[in-house]
Amino acid sequence: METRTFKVSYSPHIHNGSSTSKLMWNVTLALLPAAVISVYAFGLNSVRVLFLSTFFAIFFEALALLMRNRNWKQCFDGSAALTGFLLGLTLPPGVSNGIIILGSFVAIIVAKQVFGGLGSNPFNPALTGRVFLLIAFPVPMTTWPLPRGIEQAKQFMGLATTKVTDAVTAATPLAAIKEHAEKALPNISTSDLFFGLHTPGSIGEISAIALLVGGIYLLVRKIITWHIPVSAILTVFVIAMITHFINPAKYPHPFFHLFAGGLIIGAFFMATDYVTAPIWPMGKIIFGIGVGLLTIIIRLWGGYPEGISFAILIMNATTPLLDKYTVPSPFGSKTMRRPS
Amino acid sequence: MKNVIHMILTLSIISALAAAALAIGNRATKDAIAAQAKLKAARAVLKIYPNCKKPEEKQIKTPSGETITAYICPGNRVGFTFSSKSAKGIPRPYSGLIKMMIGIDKSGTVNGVQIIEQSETPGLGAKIAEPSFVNQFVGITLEKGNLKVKKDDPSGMIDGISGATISSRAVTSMVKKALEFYKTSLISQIGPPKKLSSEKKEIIKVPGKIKKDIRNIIKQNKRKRKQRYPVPDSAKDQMIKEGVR
Amino acid sequence: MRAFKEFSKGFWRENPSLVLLLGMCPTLAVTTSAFNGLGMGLATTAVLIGSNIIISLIAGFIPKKVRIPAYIVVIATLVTLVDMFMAAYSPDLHSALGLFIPLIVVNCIILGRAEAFASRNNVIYSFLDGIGMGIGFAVTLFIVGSVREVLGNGTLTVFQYKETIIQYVIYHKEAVSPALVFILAPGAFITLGFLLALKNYIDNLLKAK
Amino acid sequence: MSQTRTFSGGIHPAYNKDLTSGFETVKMPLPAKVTIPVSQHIGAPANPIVKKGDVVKTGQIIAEPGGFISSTIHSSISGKVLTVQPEEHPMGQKVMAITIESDGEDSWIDLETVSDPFSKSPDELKEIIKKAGIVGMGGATFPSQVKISPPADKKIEYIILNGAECEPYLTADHRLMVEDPESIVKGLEIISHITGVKKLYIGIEVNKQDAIKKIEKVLGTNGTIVPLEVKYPQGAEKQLIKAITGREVPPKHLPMEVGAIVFNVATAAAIKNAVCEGKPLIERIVTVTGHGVSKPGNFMVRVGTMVSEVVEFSGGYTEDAAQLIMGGPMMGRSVASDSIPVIKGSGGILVLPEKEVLTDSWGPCIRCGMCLRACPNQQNPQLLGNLIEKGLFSRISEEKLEELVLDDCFECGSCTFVCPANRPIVQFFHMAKAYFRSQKRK
Repeated sequence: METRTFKVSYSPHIHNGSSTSKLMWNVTLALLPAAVISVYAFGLNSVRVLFLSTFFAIFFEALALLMRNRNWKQCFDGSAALTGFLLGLTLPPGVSNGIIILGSFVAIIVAKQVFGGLGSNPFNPALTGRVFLLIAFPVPMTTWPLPRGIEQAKQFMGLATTKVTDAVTAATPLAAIKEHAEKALPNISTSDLFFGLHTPGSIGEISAIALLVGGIYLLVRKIITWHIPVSAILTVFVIAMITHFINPAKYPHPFFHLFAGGLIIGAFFMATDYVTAPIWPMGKIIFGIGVGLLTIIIRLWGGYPEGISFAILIMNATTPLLDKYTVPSPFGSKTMRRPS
Repeated sequence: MKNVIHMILTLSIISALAAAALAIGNRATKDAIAAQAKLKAARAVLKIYPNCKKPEEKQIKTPSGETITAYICPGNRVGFTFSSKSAKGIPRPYSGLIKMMIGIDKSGTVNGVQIIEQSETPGLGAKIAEPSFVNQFVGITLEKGNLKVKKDDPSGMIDGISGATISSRAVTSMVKKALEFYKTSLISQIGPPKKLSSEKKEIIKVPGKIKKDIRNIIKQNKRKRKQRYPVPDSAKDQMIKEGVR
Repeated sequence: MRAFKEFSKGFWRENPSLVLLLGMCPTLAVTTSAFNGLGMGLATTAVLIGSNIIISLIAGFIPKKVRIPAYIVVIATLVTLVDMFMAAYSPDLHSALGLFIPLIVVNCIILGRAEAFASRNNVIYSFLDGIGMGIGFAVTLFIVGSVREVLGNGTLTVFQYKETIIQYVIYHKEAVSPALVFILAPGAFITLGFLLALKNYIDNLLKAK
Repeated sequence: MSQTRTFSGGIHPAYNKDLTSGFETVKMPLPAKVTIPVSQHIGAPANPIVKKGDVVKTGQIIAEPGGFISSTIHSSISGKVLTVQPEEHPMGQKVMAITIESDGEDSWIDLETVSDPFSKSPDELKEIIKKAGIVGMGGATFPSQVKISPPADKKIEYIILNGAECEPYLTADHRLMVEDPESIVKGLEIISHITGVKKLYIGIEVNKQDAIKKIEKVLGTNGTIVPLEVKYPQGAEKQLIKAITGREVPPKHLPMEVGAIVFNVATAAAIKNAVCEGKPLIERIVTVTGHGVSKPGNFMVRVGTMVSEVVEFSGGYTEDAAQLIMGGPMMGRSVASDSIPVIKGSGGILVLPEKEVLTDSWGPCIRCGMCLRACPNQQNPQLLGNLIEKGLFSRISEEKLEELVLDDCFECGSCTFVCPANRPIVQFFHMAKAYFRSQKRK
């Protein structure tokens, strides 16, 4: 009998088959409904933005990996693509190509690779990119073309760029409320916000229902847990309800705050970013409440009409602390008699 | 003990020398610093009225009680500084204080506006100091035209700076208040118009470049008006049009 | 030979901003345009040279225990003088640099050089050290200011005195919208961070040779 | 049947138990030669008392316990001692082992059978168990006579038999419960007699319905069968106690701290064999399974038989067999060669084909928190894994370590199983533990 040698590896010898890139692509998949709605609403323009942001995110990731002497093929692991895709979804549909590319650069190089790449970045890269652009280019980043449906998309074929600059612009619902709530409030219907076919806004944030579909998919697949989205949305809802009861003419009803702006995409897809969110359940709940609180404070009393990006980035800074102070007691330590 | 005395002595000598040096420095620069402060205002007047080389100066009081200098130029034209705190009812600027030099002639027409001090966001609100914005006020009176930013009131005459509505609104309101102040109280403070023999019609020479600027702005505004405000087709569009961005 | 070494070390090897990371407050706060950076750098240089000379002269007479207060008095006097002269003869720069002129008093470069160098070396070396460090600081501020101004405003102001302004328009704001963030505070951090990275990168290249 | 019970955390791997769970245990013919290591248990190795050339009988003691926590070793066949020298051991390293050549007779020593074990005093029974070399057969191989004699100040309330067998693939305990429930129950009663504890429980995962029914029939009202949720690591001692009694064993403490003692069902059966029939522990059921063997099955194997022979007997390897694992896929140990003996704790021999062997490349931690949810101990595999990977563990102080409860990790592998970045977290823990042990020794 001949002697066989066997491969040696450490236990366990089986695996559930999950992988980082599968997770990332799943999140990207969950964002697709929102992307489809945006293409319906903004036409080829949104395809342009999403393609450029995603493509250049992957490109910069490969570049950075090369410069860091890593395997550049890791740029296809889905994390860069997800960052780029998320960034694209937070931009207004009319922004110019240069701005998109700069956003991808900041997101991947400045916010992620400079800190050590995947798993090491303290702040959400896509949001860092977006906030950088918002501060750098306030005018283009707050110019919102009106969504004009599929008919317009047909017209855009062939001469998308010239049409883009001529697009009709308008205020986002949140900006309109911020300027003069009394005049604007009666004109905005919640169902428009919910389905998102008529309201101006960022590419990915207009349709609440599409985002909810994606968010529920993530919850069902257990890719994210309920703690962050539920606590963030609930906080916004409760505070919006209180202010609405105090002065209904000035403060919109809670559902308005839920479906307008980027609360849903932020709470489900950005605040839950693994790398930058706390990992323990209690920390996640505190994190979510913080995000909700800061969002609604900025919306109601801050200088900007929308505050979810800032809220998430600020809370990202608290993640290490939350991780440290919310560790649940390990198995059996409750039984342990403490000598004191 | 000897050490302590040594220390005290050393520090005293050094402080005394420093005080002496500062006194000399202060004397050397005092006049120049005072001149600079005046020069700044005078230069702004000169920009509005290029041939008002030697204006008559008069101390006047603003509605909020501060004392400012009015520069009275030939032709009964007055330049005076006006800040965002000089009158009540001016909306707060985005950050800090805005101070401007405004030139008004006896018919109550704005001849020019110069921003002397401001601390608005660079690149956004700071654009209020650029000619393309302030030259919009040239020729405006209280009676004709609606002194409001278009974003707040579609019939307004002033094109706000995009992304800096708050700053534009503050300046527009300042001009309005300055005109009101001119009418209600400034004229009485500076006394009746002097009749000078040399005074006939003084032609204000607008430098060629500014002329060109103004022409361009007018052109641009015409184009913008076309694009920005389409005919609304529903109540919602009406709302959106009035909205901010 | 040593004289040259003391003079040139501030340019690169011991650059106050990029290596010693001293004087971050003016580096970040006033470099909104190239000329503001340069002006701040030159004002600091003037104070630095003056303080280095005076302190190297008087260091021998000052008791150890009161040396810091004595240095501070000297530096504060020099700064106040610079402040007054700048207000008198370059009011635009003075208003742009604003609060940061008096703050030169607490700029770590000056006290740091006084304590670490001038009090232990003779006048000539202290003078050369001050001039070298000052130029290194001014050039760094000028570079930070240039990058920020070009990226954030599209212009490059190299000189400004009374009515004379030398300003190059790098690109037109109407055609390419500049990245405002560079004029704002975060832009200063980003710019300085990239400059630091660039310097370390070059150093590594030189070391590899 | 009452509701199924469980603990929090844990994972649901593919069980693959139907490969062998339906096959009755086959008694393997006597091997021509056995190699019996003197260290088959936790604690000090036993001291050999035979030398080269001695003739031994089946069941004869060939090594005496080497300390308080140690166990007796017996010859598993009759024949002549060939060598007493270090040999390859399933746990790696070379360990002193006694090789015996079979004479083919299998002539036993005189067995002392006891018809009524309950007439004997607990101390006598303990001595029998010690003599018989019984150790925990679930894999931990803790000497049973030690476990059964708790210190006087600890009050024991529960005796729990572990029939969970949560490791995927393995079915040795399952077959034992189906085929010989009487021995298990008898063993349980003997343990109850020794310790004087009346609360008896048998925990069985609900995917073994046939075993539950059989045991229930034999057990009657003497004890309680607790159906457990099918989840890994349900059979881990502390998790089992939590599931059955609701009590959590504190970190760094033994189960007796909360008044419970846990035995594997196979251990209970071995105790019964030792007490009633006088048979020492010289054979056990081994599951040979995996897609790398052509005919998986359960075999009654004498201790010391070579793994290669067991696999040969079951039908041999398939062409693409690539990985040999002693034990289950979660906690078993991958070995390079199959010329190693079966020992008392070997419940399974798992052979994986090429395509099922995992890649060993791994990526950075993305902090997804999957490992935290999987950890049955609610520990912090994510943080600890990262610290250890970056070499920071040498800077963690002893107190910090105590707080992080690294010692309490029993390397169940749940965290690594779920890690999307494929990080070898268990391996990190293993390394860190070894490091701290060496530090303590200094």
